[in-house]
Amino acid sequence: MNPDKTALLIETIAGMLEGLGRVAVGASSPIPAAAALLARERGGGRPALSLLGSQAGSDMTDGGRELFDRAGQGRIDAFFLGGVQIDGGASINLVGTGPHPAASKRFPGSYGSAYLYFVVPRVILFRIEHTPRTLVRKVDFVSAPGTSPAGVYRPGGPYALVTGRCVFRFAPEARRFRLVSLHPGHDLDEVRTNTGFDFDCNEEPPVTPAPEPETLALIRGPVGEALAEVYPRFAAGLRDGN
Amino acid sequence: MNPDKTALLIETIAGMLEGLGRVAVGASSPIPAAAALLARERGGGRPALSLLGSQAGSDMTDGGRELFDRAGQGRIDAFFLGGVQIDGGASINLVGTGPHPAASKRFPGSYGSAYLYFVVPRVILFRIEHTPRTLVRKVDFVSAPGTSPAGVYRPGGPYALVTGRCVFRFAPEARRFRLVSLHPGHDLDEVRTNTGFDFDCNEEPPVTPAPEPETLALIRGPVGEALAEVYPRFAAGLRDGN
Amino acid sequence: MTETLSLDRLAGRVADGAVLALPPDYSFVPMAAVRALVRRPVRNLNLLTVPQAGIAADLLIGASCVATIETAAVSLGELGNAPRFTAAVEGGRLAIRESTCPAIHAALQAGEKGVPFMPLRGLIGSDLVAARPDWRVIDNPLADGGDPIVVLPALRPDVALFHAPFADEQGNVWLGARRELVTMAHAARETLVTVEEVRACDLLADDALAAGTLPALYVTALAEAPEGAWPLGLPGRYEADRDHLAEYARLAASEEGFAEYCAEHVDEDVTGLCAAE
Amino acid sequence: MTETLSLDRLAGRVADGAVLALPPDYSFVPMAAVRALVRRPVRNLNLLTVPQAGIAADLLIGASCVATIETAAVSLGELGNAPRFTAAVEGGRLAIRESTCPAIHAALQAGEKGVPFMPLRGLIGSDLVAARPDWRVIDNPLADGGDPIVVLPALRPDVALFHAPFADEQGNVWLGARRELVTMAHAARETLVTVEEVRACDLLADDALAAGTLPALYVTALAEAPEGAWPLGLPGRYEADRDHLAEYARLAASEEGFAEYCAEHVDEDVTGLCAAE
Repeated sequence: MNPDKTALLIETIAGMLEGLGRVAVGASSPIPAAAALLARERGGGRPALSLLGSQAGSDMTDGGRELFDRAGQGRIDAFFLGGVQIDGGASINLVGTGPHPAASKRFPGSYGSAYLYFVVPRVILFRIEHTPRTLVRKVDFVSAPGTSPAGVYRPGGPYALVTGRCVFRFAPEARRFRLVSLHPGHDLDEVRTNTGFDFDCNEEPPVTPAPEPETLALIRGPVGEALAEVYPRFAAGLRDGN
Repeated sequence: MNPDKTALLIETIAGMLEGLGRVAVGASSPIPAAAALLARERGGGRPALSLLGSQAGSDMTDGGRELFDRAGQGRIDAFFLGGVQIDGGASINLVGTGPHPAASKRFPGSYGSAYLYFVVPRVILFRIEHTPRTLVRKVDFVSAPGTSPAGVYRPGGPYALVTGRCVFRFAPEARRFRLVSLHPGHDLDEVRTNTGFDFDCNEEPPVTPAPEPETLALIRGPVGEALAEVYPRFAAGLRDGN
Repeated sequence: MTETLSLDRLAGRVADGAVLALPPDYSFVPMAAVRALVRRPVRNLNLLTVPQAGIAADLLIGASCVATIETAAVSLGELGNAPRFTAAVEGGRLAIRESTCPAIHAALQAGEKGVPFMPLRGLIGSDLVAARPDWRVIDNPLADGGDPIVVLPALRPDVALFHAPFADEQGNVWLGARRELVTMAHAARETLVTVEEVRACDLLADDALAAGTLPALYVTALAEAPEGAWPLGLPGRYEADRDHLAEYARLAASEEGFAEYCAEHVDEDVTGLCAAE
Repeated sequence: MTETLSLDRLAGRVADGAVLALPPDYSFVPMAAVRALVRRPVRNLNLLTVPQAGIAADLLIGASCVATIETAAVSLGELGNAPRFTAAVEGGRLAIRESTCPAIHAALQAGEKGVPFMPLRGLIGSDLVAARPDWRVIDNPLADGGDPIVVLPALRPDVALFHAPFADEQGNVWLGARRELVTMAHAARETLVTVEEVRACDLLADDALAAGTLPALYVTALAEAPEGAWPLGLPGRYEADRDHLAEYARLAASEEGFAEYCAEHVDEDVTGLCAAE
C-alpha cells in the first residue's frame, strides 16, 4: 500500500479514538496500533493503550484472560476487529466461507470477537480489502453479530468500518452502515460495485481528510519509533514514508 | 494442657493422615499442624502439607483462593475444622449461639467451612473442650452441615471428631458418631455426661494409644522445629516436653 | 493516571456509605489508612472483608464507621475474638452479611470477569444460604436435573484499599504472590493503595517483578505510608508488633478501653504524614 | 513428587486420545516436546488451545496426531493461515470445536475452581453457540427473567504441556506473568513441563520469584530442553527464529513439503537429549 494511503488510514482511525480513556489493539494490527499511538501522542498520553503482542506496550500481568476481564469490567473503550467477511448488519465472520464445519475455505477462527464485540463500547471494524468477497450481504458464519435483540446484555458494538476505499459509520437504530467519506481517488459507484451490502449515504459524500503535515511528522517520528518493537518492518516503512 | 495429652492428640490425629497425598492445615491450629508434620515425618515426605499462615510451609502463589480451588480440584485429602458447637450429625457452628443474627454470643464466622466440609474427603473435627456446651444435640447455626441429601455434590465430609476426652469416628450411613477410644484417664460415663448428643459405642471402648518413645522424639525434634516458624511458643513447649 | 496523595487525602477518597474491600490479616493490611479513615471520620461503610478480617475491621467498627459487613470471619487470631465486632453484632448495631471464604473469592472473580454471578459447590444445607437471600440455589443447567448448586451475585466493591511494599512512579504496585489483592483491585471500581515507598523504576519492565505487579490502570491513587501495616506485619518486610496487638485486644474489650486506645494510637497521626503534605 | 524425565519419556506420558492443553504462540510453547510427540508418534489427541495456537498445533495436525481440536483460532500470525490445520479442516479430517478466547479462559477457570460451569457475557447470536451444543443459553438466575446468558462447561484437560524458562529441584516452575499457564495447570489433571534449565534454588523461598512460580504440586513431570521453544521465541530469553518459521510456512503449504520439513527438523531429535538419558 502506498504511504499516503497508510497515513490516511492511520489518521482516520486515530480521529475515532480521540478523548477515549483506554484503547486495546490486538496482535497483527499495525495500522490500528499506529492509529492508537497517534491518538495517544496527540492526546498527551490519553487514550492509554494496551498493545497485544508487545512486551513494552502491554501492561498485563494476569495472563491471557486479562484483556477480556478488563473489557468485561468496562475498562476498554475501543478495540479493533477484522473479518474474512463483514456484512451489512455489521456481523463478522473470522471462521471460513461455505457451509460450516466443512468450510470450502477455512480461516483461523473467531479469536475473542464473539465476546469483545459485545462489551467494548466502540469497536472499529478494519478491513483494507473492499470487494464483494469481503463485504457481503450476509456472512456465511457469524463469529460475532453486529447487533443483538433487546434484552441481550450488550454495552458494546460496532462504531465504524474503515476499508481501503471509504469510511462507514454504523447506525445501531437502523442496523445499517452509512458511508461517511470516500478516500481520495475513490468514487461512490466504485464503492457500490465493490460492496455486497446496501448502505445509506448522501449523494455527494465528502472526501476522507488527508493528514496534516504535523500529523505526518508524528507518524514518521514518535509513532513509528513506538511501533518498531512489535512491527519492525512496518515501522521502518512508516519512517521512510513508504 | 499437659504435654502427655498434647502428644496423645498429635499422635491420634497423625494416625488418621497416614497414606494420604496432601493435607492442608488452617491458621491457628497448632495441634493439627503438629500431627500433619508428624505424619509427613513418618511417611518419608508424604502426605505433602500446606500450612496456612506459614511462609515456609505454604506453597500457594495464587492468593487466598488457591486453597479452596485446590480443594475443588480434589488435591486436598484432609483438612481440620473446629466448632463453637458440633452436633451429633456432625454439623458445625462457627458463627454464634442463640438466635441468628442477633446472636447471644457471637463468634468470628464460618471461614471456609461451608465449602471445604463438602469437598475435602477426610475432614477431621477437632475441639479440645468436650462439654455439653460444645458438643450439642443440634447446633444453633449450621455453618456447615455434617451430611447432605442424595443429589447434593459432596465428595467430602466428616471423618472423625477428636476432643480432649475421646475419639469419635463418623458413620456417614448412620449419620452418627461412634466413640472409638477414650483418652487415658477418661471414662464412658464422663463422656456421656459431657456430650450433648447420642452416639454409638462398644460397652468397653479401648484406650487411645499413647505415642511410642520414638514418636515423642520426633515430636520434640523435627516436628517442633518445623512448627517453630508459625507457632513459636507452642513449639517451644513441645520441645521442652511441657 | 494514578495520583499520588497524602495519607489523609487518600482516606478522603473513600466516600461515606461506600462498599469498601479490605484484605485479611495475613495479607497487606492498610492500617495507617484505616486510622486515617477513623480520624476523618468516615461513616456508614459497607465493609467487605476478603475474605476475613481482624484489627482493621474491628477498629472501624469500634469507631462507628461501619453500617454493614460482609465477611467469612472477623477475629484477632491467636488473640481471640475481635472485641468491637463481637460487641456490635451482639448489640444489634452491625448488620452482617454472613459469607464463607471461597464465596467471597468467587464473587469477586465474577466482578473481575464482568459476569453477573458465579456458581460454587458446597453451601447447600448451611444456614448461610438462608441468611443470604441474594444467593440462589439453582439446578445445574448442564446436568439433567437433580444437581443443585448455589450461584452468588458478582461483587464489585466501590473501593479496594490495601498496603503494599512498593510502587513505581507510574503507579504500578508490587503485590508479590498476594493475588487476592489483584482480584480485589480488578473487581473494584476504584483502588487506593498505601505503600512503604515509591521507587524510581518501571515494575513492568522487569520480568521477575512484573509477575507480582498490579498495573497502574487499576490504581486510582497512591499514598506513601512507611510502616503502613503496623501494628500488623508486612510479610517479608517487618514482623507484627505482638505486644501492641495484645494491648489492643486488652483495651478494646470495653468501650472505654477502646476510646483510650484510639486517643493514644489513632486520633493523632503518629506517622506525621498528613502534616508533611 | 515431581519426576524429572528425558524429553522423550516426558512425551511418553501423554496418552493416545488424551485431551492435551497447549499454550498460545505468545506464551511458553513446548516445541521440543511437540516434536517428541510427533516422533513417538502420539495418536488421536484432543487438542485444547489456550486459547489459540500456531505452529505447535499445526505440526501435530500435519503429523496425524490429532483427532479433534477445541480452539479460538489457529494461525501462523504474520506468516498467514496455519496450512496443515486449514487443509485438515477443509478436507474434513479434523473435528473442530469452535470457541472464542475468553470462553476457553473462563471454562478453564471453572475447571480450576471445581465448579461445573462458568457464565460468560457476549456469544448470544454468534454461530459458535449453535456449533457448541455443550454450551447452554440460560436465563440469568439472579435477574427477573429476560436476561439470557451463556454457560460453558468446565474444562479439565488430561494433560497441560508447556515450556518454561526454569524450574527448581523441587519441581517448582517459574512462569512469570504467563498466568494462562498457571490456570491451565490448576485445571489439568496432569501437567508436563519442559524447561531451559533446572536451578539449584527454592523458587518459593524468594518473594519476587514466588510471585511468578507454579508450585510443584501441580507439576507431574519435568524435562530439561534447552531452547525448548525453538523455533518460537521464549520472551525475555531468545527471539523467534523468523527464517525458520517462514520456511515452515512455505514447506507446510503442501503435504509433501510438510513431510520434507519433518524429515529434516522433527524425525531426528535435534536436541540429542533422549540419547543423553
